[in-house]
Amino acid sequence: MPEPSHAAHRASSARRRADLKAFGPFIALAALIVLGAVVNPVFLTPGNLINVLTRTAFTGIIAIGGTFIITTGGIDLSVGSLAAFASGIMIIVMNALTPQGLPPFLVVLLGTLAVMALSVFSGLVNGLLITRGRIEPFIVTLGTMGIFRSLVTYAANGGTLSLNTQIRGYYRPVYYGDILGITYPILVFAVVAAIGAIVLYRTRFGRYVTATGANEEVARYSAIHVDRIKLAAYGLQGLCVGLAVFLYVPRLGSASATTGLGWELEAIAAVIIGGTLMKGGSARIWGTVAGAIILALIDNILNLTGAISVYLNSAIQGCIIIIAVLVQRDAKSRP
Amino acid sequence: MPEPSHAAHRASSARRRADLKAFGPFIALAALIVLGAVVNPVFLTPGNLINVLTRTAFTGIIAIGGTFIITTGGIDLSVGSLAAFASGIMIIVMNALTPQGLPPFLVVLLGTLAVMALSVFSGLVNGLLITRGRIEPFIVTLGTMGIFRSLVTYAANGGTLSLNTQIRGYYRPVYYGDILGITYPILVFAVVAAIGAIVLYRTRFGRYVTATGANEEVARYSAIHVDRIKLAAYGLQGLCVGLAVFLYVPRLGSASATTGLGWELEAIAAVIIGGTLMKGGSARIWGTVAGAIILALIDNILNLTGAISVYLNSAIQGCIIIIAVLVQRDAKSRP
Amino acid sequence: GAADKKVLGVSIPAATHGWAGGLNWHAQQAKIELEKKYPDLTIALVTAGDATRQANDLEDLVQVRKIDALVILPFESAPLTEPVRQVKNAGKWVTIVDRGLTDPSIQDLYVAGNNPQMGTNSADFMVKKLGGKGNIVILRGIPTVIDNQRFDAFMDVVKKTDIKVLDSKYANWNRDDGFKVMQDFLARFPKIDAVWAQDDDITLGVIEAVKQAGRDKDMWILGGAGMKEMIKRVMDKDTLVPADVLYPPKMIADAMELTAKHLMEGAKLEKQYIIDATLVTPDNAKQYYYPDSSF
Amino acid sequence: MLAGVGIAKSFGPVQVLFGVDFAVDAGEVHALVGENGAGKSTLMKILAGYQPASSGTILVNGTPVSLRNSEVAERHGIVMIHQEFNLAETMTVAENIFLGREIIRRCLIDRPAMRQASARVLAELECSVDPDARISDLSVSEKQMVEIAKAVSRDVRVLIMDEPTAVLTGAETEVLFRLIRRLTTQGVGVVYISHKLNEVKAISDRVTVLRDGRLIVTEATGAVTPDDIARLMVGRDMSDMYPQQHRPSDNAPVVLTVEGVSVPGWVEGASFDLRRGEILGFAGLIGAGRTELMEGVVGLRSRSAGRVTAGGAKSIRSYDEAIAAGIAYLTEDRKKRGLLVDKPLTPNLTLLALPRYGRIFIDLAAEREAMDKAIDAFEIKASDIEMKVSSLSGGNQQKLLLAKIMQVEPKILIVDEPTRGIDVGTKHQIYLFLDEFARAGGSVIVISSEMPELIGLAHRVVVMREGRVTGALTGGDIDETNIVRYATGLSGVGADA
Ligand SMILES: Nc1ncnc2c1ncn2[C@@H]1O[C@H](COP(=O)(O)OP(=O)(O)OP(=O)(O)O)[C@@H](O)[C@H]1O
Ligand SMILES: Nc1ncnc2c1ncn2[C@@H]1O[C@H](COP(=O)(O)OP(=O)(O)OP(=O)(O)O)[C@@H](O)[C@H]1O
Ligand SMILES: [Mg+2]
Ligand SMILES: [Mg+2]
Repeated sequence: MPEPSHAAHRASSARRRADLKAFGPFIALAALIVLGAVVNPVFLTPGNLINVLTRTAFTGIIAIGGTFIITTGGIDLSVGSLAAFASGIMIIVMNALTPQGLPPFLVVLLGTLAVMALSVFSGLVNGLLITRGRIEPFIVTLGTMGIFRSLVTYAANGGTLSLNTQIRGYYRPVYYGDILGITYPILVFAVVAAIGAIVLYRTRFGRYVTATGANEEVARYSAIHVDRIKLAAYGLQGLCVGLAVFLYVPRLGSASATTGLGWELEAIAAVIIGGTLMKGGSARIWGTVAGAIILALIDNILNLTGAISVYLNSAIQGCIIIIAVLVQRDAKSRP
Repeated sequence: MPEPSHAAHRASSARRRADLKAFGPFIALAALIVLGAVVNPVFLTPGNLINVLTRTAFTGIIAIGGTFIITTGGIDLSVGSLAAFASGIMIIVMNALTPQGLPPFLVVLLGTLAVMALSVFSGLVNGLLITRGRIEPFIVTLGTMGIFRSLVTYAANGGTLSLNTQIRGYYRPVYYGDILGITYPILVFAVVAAIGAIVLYRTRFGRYVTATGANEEVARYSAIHVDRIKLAAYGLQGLCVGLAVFLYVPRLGSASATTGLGWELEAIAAVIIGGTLMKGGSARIWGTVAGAIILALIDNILNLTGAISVYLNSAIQGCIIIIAVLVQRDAKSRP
Repeated sequence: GAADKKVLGVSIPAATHGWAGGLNWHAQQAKIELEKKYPDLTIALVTAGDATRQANDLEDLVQVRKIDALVILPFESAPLTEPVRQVKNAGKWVTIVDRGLTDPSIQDLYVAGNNPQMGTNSADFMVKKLGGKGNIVILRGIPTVIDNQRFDAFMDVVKKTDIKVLDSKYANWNRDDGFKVMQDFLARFPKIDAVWAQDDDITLGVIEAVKQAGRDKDMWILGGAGMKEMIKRVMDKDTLVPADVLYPPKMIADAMELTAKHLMEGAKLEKQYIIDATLVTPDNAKQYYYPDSSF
Repeated sequence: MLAGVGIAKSFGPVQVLFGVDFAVDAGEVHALVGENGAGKSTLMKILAGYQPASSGTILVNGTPVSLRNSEVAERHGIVMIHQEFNLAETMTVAENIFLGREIIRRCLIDRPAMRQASARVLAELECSVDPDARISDLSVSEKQMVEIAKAVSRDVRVLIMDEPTAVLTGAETEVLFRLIRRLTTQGVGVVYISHKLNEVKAISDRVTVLRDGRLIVTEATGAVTPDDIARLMVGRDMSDMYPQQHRPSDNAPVVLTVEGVSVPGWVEGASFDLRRGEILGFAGLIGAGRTELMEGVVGLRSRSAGRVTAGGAKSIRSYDEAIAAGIAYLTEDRKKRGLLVDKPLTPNLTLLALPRYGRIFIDLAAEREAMDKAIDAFEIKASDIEMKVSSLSGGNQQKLLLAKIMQVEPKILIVDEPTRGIDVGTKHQIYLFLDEFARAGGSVIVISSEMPELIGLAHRVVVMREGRVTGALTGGDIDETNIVRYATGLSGVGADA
């Protein structure tokens, strides 16, 4: 091989390896789509795919925030509870504002602002307990997970908080509406993912998030305010939860103690399936997107067929998750 | 300060700090006991304390295994589901054996052996997927968590598996019996903790577990078979689940889809509250014991008072967990 | 011909506790029987772990399973009202089971369990047996509307008597939690005359705790739902479990049968079938005992 | 005893070793020298079973063996001390020393025995580290001593040392040499990798020079001078090692004033100042607290007392403020505090100076350009710009770290062991670089454990001992005897009576 091309060849082969790694989740996703199409041809109809993607938006958006958290080396178990709590508060706020004779637009806007403020604040509380309190993120968010869920239960008096039907009618299109067939939640999800990718890969903050997770001490010696970065990441996670709630409330129009149950595990799973490292320092936003879609597709595919005992649903789910990750590991180790 | 003592002082102060750190969970435990006594004098009666400790045994024993897992830098979310699955299989096995006319002792023994084999095997499956499959422990055990729970639901046909009443009568004392007022589960828990401490602190295996979690590369360079150590740790976790199941089944004599729900989070929380580092490499078995008891006491104290809205139970729980850990962090940072 | 082939969608909560397990069992049983009875009928049975997932399932049933009719036992009423309306708007027959939607105009058929009645019947029995006075403790389910309905109806009756409710705590329709909470109640209250456990899963745990404390002669327990073990105890005149209040998970099978009948035979149906929360006593226990059921 | 014949090694398409022959005999010290990235560490890792060779044969006592892993190598008595630390930070010194071969009594680990044995080895190394101390609480030099203790406490027949003295001071190096001599009399073969050529001259019997992955020569050490070795290494004549000293004028303005700084547990009331254009050396034995003092000065460690001012009136309290005041600090612990070893070169280079690459968005093109410049300016040898830092040779990592610090264009440069692991040729360039930096009006503080470095480079040397400044030397007073007197407490503040 002539000398000059040597270096070029080297670089490209390394890049190729990295690419394959990044493709892992997408390969798994493709495999799953093929599986779905085989199980039931209806799977590939636009109607079905749009439905699935629209649903994915909630946990998907939360998982984008989760990618930041996990990249800093943290974890957030409280997102599902926070979503429930924030939904409850949003409904209470909007229900309280409706009789005031405000235009519905304003009611929704104020409700949304309330939810955003609350979610970001809650995220920051998590962040502060972790950075100031020096407590393991797992414990802090396990604690706040219980706290948020309790608060929504309390606010709903153990029952359900339902959105005023009048305002609901106005607010409904936020979930069900679409532009050229693409529903708003899908659009928002796509935009959030794109912004997430830009923030993580192209901004200083994103670089600092990665550095913090890769080696906190090195980050500190590089004049990075590790604590502030972590705090901001938890705030960002809160923001993402707020956005998800904004899309979620018009769908079911209610909140209760069971709202958002298990979203935290789903979000974390999406992040990890996407190839972000649990130990921090390495992030893959688009992988997370693929991960979230993979999880939603598994549910969908299980609903496509009546061949499996309903008792075994989570077993199949578990198996597919593990296989999906095995597939990508395999893809990675190939040269 | 006289010169020669300079370095010595530094070293001893570091050691003192380490000691206080180890005491953290016990200080939190003591504080909680005082709180309990204030809330309701019944709290301190031997009857109540024995009840609580006996209940602690299941998650406590599982958390001892969890301490090993977390020390290697792993996590196991499947323990609660595995406990349910193993309980179910144990009941099926014993129910099948009873009509054969075997002596009850033998029936229980065979059931126990089956459970141990199953649990260890399941733990090893987790371990193999993690070490051979190179998949994040979080994903593997999230998957098997769904699988095990599905399997018990399937085995129970969605309902309940109940132990044959005849064998139940014989087996019952394993949970309810006592020696000098100390119930068997408490004794077993104590023994498991002691063995855990000896294994972790005084055997080669324990040392390797710590080294693996502290720095896998270094461990590998020290001729430690990191994968085998991890595998063994997951096997050990399985063994602990098996033991917990052995104590649990005689309590209610049944297993269903709800058995062991949430035990995984409880076990992990116990480990972390006890002072073991989530990132691995540093273990505190006795801290884990304290952590498990702290969690059980919180429940107990909440049940002993009617002053708090039931809706807020988990909020109080969450707050106490966070405060308990804050207390120890504080104790630590004092010179 | 193909035109006669019909699909009936059934959406129920996953088997995450005893009663729901019974529900699953009966639904699967009914699926097998109905599919045998009507060769042209396919039943698409899906289960969900929470309200959001159930809403997802509804979309999938309409979109990919192309159902003609839906039988649903909603996880919760309010959140599923809108998703079910979507199904209705897609032109499907809708049968609601147990938990009424917030907008009853959506349903074509309502097969109702009666949660308030369950609370009332339980309270009436308790008042009668206690002679209008005494100390009781309550173990509640999980914080949901159903639980509130039962609890509020119960309290409405009890409030008017001299019965003292010492305390109530959630036991999450879970036998382990029932055991735990009851142990602590027993430690806390030296005199308890009766326990309202509201659910037979919880009752199982309560019984063990009471027995362990050796206070099984001092109090009795009223559960609910009609678990076969409990019906058996009532039948055997167990003093610890003198009665049970029915809340049969079999209602799902009834609803499926009715809907299938309408779908395949065009049978005319009432708008509403109410399944009473019958009080089971030793006198009538035999007729509610299904030893083969998983619940 | 141990020999490699025709050892070649490639990482992917990059070949780093080309058919190298290397042998070490019983009882000899065989030095291995070469430029940064020449392949020394790689060769030794192959001979110690940590990496497989692409081709070639390894012989132990004349018989070909397959060293599948380090365990097998250790069974042959081959033990290696790595250039980068291989210690489990959360574990204690004794636990690390015996990791993988714990002393077992009645099925349990015999902790007292291990503690005693560790204390014994450490005492032999005249190292005062407590066997129960956690590794994370140790300084780099102490860690290095633990590494050495860990190696020599094994049943060793061939001991490979990859730059053991890079972070050691003269005194400790002496102790190490005594140990090496004792080992060789017991028939142990020692491979000694170092960039300190006078050490090589002093301790070794034979010397092998490696250049660009090729064997240049193996010679008896007696037959060559350090200058010869340097010439063989870099392939050209070496000019004078240290640049011509220029003294900054006495009335040059003071740019940094440090008054009574105390870092709890480490430093007590240290004061000094730094002038414009000055190169100020800091000398002291291991544990003198120089690192901690400087970290306290720049705000990376909390101070219990003292003021640090640089021009302005406000005392510098945080690293931010220090950076804003034009101060940059190069850490001595590059693996733990200096570089993100799992990341590529570019993000590492710009991490400290990232605000210069955009307020919010990072200018990737500018970053790439800076990387290219740094590679040229600091001669960083990387086969692929996308490779992880951990795949760089030790010396090249150090160059990258230096480049990273320079990205903020500091006016005051505080460098802690700046030439750790740097080859002679590059060292010379770094000296030139520091000198030019000072000439151009910058000021430099150099902490170094290499006495000649301080003497050759610094205009003034401050000496520390046990957390206190014991004296300052200027001009002709800067020599080894004086420094050692102050460093050991024979002269200066708090001198032992
Ligand atoms: N894992 C790896 N992947 C790719 N290249 C590597 C890897 N390890 C080492 N190299 C390359 O091999 C070459 C030789 O490195 P080595 O560490 O052996 O040098 P060295 O002689 O020890 O240098 P130094 O004096 O700086 O320590 C370097 O160019 C380095 O980048
Ligand atoms: N985290 C720590 N906890 C306790 N003691 C420490 C810690 N870090 C360092 N020390 C001690 O502080 C003292 C000073 O540290 P250090 O050896 O880095 O000083 P130095 O003058 O920079 O020496 P060196 O030449 O090694 O750089 C040492 O005795 C060391 O044991
Ligand atoms: Mg090297
Ligand atoms: Mg130092």
